[in-house]
Amino acid sequence: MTQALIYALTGAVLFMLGVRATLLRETLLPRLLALNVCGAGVFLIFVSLAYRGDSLPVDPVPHALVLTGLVVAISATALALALNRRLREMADE
Amino acid sequence: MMAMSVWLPVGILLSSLIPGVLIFFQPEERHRLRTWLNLLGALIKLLLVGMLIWGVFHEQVFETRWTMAPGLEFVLHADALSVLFVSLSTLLWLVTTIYAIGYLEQTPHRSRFFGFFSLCVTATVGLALAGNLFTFVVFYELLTLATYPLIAHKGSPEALRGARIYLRYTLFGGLLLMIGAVWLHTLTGGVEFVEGGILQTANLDQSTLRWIFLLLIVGLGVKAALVPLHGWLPQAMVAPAPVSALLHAVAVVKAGAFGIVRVIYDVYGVEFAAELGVLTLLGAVAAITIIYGSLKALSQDHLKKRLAYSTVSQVSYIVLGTAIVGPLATIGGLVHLVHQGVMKITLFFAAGNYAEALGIHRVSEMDGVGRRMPGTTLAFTIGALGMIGIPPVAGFISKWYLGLGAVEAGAAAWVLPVLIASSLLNAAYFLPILYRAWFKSQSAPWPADKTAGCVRELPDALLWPPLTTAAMALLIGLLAAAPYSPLEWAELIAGREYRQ
Amino acid sequence: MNLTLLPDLLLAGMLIGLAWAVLNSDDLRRGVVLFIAFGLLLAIVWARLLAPDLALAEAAIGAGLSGALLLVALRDGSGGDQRSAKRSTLNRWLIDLFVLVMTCLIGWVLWLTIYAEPVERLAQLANAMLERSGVSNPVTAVLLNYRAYDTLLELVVVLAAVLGVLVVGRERRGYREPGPVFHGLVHWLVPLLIVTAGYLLWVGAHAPGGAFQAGATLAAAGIVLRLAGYDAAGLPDGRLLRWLLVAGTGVFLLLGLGMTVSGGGFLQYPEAWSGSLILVIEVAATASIAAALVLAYRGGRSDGWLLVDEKDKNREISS
Amino acid sequence: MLDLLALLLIFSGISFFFLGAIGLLRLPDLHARLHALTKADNLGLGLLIVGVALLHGSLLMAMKLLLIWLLALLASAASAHLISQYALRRNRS
Amino acid sequence: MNNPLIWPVAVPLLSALLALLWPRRSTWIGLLGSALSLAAVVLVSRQVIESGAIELALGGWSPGLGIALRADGLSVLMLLMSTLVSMAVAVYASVYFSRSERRSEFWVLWLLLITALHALFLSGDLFNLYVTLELLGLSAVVLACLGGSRESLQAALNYLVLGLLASMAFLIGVALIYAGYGTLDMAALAAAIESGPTAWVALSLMTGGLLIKSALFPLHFWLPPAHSNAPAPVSAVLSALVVKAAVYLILRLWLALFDEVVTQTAALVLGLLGGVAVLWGSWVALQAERLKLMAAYSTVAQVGYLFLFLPLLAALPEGTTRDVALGALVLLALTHGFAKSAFFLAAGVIMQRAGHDRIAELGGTARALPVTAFTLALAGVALIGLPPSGSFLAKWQLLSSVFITGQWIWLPVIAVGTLLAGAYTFRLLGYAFAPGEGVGPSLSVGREEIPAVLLALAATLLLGFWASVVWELVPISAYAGGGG
Repeated sequence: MTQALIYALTGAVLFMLGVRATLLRETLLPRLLALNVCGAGVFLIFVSLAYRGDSLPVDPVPHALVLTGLVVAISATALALALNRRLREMADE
Repeated sequence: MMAMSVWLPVGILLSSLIPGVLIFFQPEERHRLRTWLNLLGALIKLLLVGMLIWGVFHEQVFETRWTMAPGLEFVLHADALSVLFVSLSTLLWLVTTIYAIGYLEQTPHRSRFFGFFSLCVTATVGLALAGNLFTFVVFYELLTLATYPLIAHKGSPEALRGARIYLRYTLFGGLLLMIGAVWLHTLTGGVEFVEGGILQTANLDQSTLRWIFLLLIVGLGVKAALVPLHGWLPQAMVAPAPVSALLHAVAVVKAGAFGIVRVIYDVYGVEFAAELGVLTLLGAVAAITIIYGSLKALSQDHLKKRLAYSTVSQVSYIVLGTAIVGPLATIGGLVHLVHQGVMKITLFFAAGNYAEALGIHRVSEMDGVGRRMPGTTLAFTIGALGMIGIPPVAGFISKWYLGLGAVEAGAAAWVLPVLIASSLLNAAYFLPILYRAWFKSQSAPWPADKTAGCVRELPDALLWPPLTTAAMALLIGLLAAAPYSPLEWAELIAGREYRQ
Repeated sequence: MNLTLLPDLLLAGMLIGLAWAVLNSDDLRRGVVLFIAFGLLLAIVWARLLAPDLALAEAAIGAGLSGALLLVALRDGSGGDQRSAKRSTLNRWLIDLFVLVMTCLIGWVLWLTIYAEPVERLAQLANAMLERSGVSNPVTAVLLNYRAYDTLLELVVVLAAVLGVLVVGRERRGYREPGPVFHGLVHWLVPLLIVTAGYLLWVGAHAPGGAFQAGATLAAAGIVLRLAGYDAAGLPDGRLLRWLLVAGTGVFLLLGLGMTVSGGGFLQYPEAWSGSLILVIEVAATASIAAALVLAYRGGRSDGWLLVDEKDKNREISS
Repeated sequence: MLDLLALLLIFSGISFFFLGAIGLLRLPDLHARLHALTKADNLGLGLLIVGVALLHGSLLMAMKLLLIWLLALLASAASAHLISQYALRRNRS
Repeated sequence: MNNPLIWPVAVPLLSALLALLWPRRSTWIGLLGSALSLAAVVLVSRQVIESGAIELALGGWSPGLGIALRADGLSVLMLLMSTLVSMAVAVYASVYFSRSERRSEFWVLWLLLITALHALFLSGDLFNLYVTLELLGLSAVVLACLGGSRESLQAALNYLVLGLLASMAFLIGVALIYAGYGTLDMAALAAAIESGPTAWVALSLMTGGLLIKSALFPLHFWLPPAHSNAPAPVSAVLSALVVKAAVYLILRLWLALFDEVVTQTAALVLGLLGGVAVLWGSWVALQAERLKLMAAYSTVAQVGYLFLFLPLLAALPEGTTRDVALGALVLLALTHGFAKSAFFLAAGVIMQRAGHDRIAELGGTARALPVTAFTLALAGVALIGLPPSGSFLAKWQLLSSVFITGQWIWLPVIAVGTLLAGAYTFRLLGYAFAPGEGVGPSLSVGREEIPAVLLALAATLLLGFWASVVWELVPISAYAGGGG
């Protein structure tokens, strides 16, 4: 169980680090990185909850949720990058 | 006849609402259709109100209920008091519509004007028929909404400014009324209008009830133009003459006064209100308003402004009558609701005619106008004499009953001086006008003479409405004792109120 | 100190350190590269926590494709809007305080729940129902059977995002012809990636893998192609592209509705068929995900995107 | 005995990685760094993989691991080439 | 076939896919899809009215392992609002976007947005809610930047980033809930959740995220630029529906799932923020120089009103009085939905005719566009809360709850907020009805003017006179935990 706790706490720290950077940073790319770190933190919490020691079978539900979350995260990242790129083009014009 | 008793109040509302909505969608140039819609609506309403009067006199119940929210019912209910107000507004609406058709000929935005005009009457009639406080608040706010565009109608900066001031006052008043109404509603679980009131037996905290009374009266007092809440009324006279006429005689000012009557008689109950001690304060405010309005009117040179301050003063007679406990004062106050309406509308029609025909806006420009416009000036004279309280015009009846009521209630010591002072002041600001009009000769050219070269002083649609209402003012004064006269009706109401 | 915890502590510490480095590097390029490293490290953590499906997905999507997207975004950005309107010191303090408090709170709750009476979560139920789900990989069972509706909506999310990319941007400039070495690599790599994608897709039913991992791998093939100068990156144009994007959601939805119409509930597969139905859905989903990711990499619509309309217009004129 | 050999291989693999990393940090110019990195990593990975295969002891797994090594070789060769080419071009211009 | 719950989600989704495949017919597909979604929602509503809350276990798995869709009174009301508003806006958009080259993308995303809204209102699973939130957020962002201007893109980007942060906060709350209670099914959670650190922290994280999305002061700053720079039909749904979705979720969480966890203090804090939002939003709306900006700030204020209900709801005992207050809250949300969408559509008509939306230069609008000016007036009536609009009834009940609970502090907030709303509405009407040449003359009533006026009429008349339906529906709950 201690392993699970270690990773869950790490997840919490990652999440809040991400939140902090999202709030502090001003430009898009760092904020996007921060949000992705944030997401990683949440995912880590989910997965550490699914882990119940090396001998027991893991809980597959959080794994599936995280997989869904990963795909959602990259979709959002792609969209944000596209918006940012268009904005820069407009600034150059 | 069951269905009849449910549908008649709704029908009375719809008879002006439907034409109003239809008129909105008429193109500007369809003058004839619009006129027909207006007159048809007014006549149907008159017919329906006739049926209502007959029914209520024979103690039939007319009631419509519609649940809008849990505990909130939309109730239209016809009792004697509502009939009094409904008939006044219906009759005067008809006359004013005819006048307005003549007055606004060839001006822009007439569809909009008559649309809102009809809505305004709908709201007034709704106020009259409201069977509980909730419904009353609904129509009270609707009235604000329907009159705002009428005041702003000309679109000039002064008109917009006047409308804005009007709105500030009335939205504020409506809000206070609503807060008071909700509060009372929460305490009692529903405030139906019942003759004799509902609060006496409700066993509620008296100081709370006093606070609520204050909220309600301040909310209503804004429209009734009680001092110091009267500031909007002189500003609102920038509206076209028919609007001013309706505003001062029936719609807005009367709605406030009517509301005060309702609250005291049918919510608190006049005796319970007196027990709470709130009526003394109200009476004092009314007295102050009466004197203050008259004093201000004295110093106005602008004719419509003088009339406006006169309204401030006169409407408070109604409040005064309500604030004095006793059937005679009640009768005086209630009958003045009608009398003041008929007389004041005559005066505003006449003022509109002076402005329309000769461009006269100021008292100082009126020298010799009686010879040029004898019909209009005759009507004006009757109205003015009635306001002063000279028999046999209707105004005398009101003041007489108020005086009697004061004596009956033992309040003669302060009411009679107020009545006398105000009558003297009335005379002081009306008689000079009459003198100028009839006995002085024209001293300067008319500011804008549009009727030069015409045989008649004005078109029929402008001349006959003031003459009609002036005749009415005379008749209801002369025939005050006849059945179905306003006085009889007021006695009926007072009888029912003090039956308990 | 229990020595067996050392590797875990080490991994966790490295994760936090890397995250800190990513978030606090002033050089964007450096941040992005570190982020990719962070993703790879995370994949190791997933493997450590017995989540191989996630390890695959993280490596392919989290580190690989996100990295590719971020890097290519660096390429077209001049970094023009580096406004550095710094927050006031008080604000920074408040934010730090808030972060600290929230971290402690979340950590406290996690501590409590992990050491509390073990809650019976869904693990047992999910594994017990595995026989009826038509697949033997529990994660796939959750994704495409128990919680298939989530996955359907997630495909819609992908669709919405890629439409956004298409609406907002135009395709980036292509790359020039690569040198011989890279060319050779591409010839090897692309077929290999495609085969791997197919394998991942197939194997997903009973072992780690599945539509997302396969889709990401396939997308990687597309990206490699584009880097090698094939600007279309293996994607068709016009109407076919639209069909490709719609395929995943469409097949999923229609099959689900088919179940409803034929008497079952929405997405309630007949038990005997569920294995094959899941595979069909996964194939379609793989295609759509791959297409969407490649389009995101290409950066927007090409001239061919609106071609469908043009053709229709021409037809209208000629008729 | 086999285990010991495997461990030895793994350790030497790791030390190659270590050396590569030191080279990356300490060497003066890009080409030299690349050289150190690719050489050390390829060799390190190879040793590591042989070690792991020995530990695991199954032929199928060994084949898979071999495949991974080959791919890594290919990738590192190509990427090292691309990087140095880019650097050359930039130096020239 | 006899459980219709999937159709409100499936119909718009299917239409979206078709619109993507046949871009040239997208307008028709979009209109038809909106209409069929309306039909699907009506089907669901009828069943809920007749037989109470319904549940659909997707895939045939028991809720918990699988995902359940649930419809009860609250969700049906929200569904009806969103589908009616979106139908009307769709008709408007068919004119607005008729010449745009992004027409087909608009319709696809539009239908996806409806899908997301419907899915959100029907979802009975916490993680599924996260997915629907993301879908809603992404499609809303893309729609918001269809205008293509720099401001709209910048606003959309900020909206996206904040939305992502908000979703992350929501998601970590979901993770903690799963950790503590081992299920994601909301009905099971409604029964299981009890006061404790897990519930506390999870609730505050999820609420925090949703507060960003619902733009409660002081987290409102993203809303005005995003809503005022989007194309008119998009602004309409953003303000009317998308913000409401977050408020709906807060209600669900607070009243059904966490009803035992919520304390009076927490509710009071949100109520206070709501109060500040009412005053601040109205005040800024009064200063606004642009019509759409004014409307956006008015949304900030109106959202504040919704939060005023929370401390009252927390103080009222469960039962009829609380249901009455809850019904009033929902009614206020619905009225605002209809009125604000009407307002934005009218603003769009004016913008297209006049080429600008500067309030001070709107003279002549009433003459050139009488129907649109009328729409603005009606919508304004509903925003102030004057009769006969639904918001009048709602405010009446709000005041009533204030008196019942004795929380006098809200009385001045409501009063001043109402007066300020009156001030900004009539300021606008004053300009619009003044003579002037700001807006070019129109030849006839345009097709695009009609949906707006219908929406405004719905807000003022329909929701005024038939509001009792709301109070009949609200007590029908799919969640055992509470009256919502």
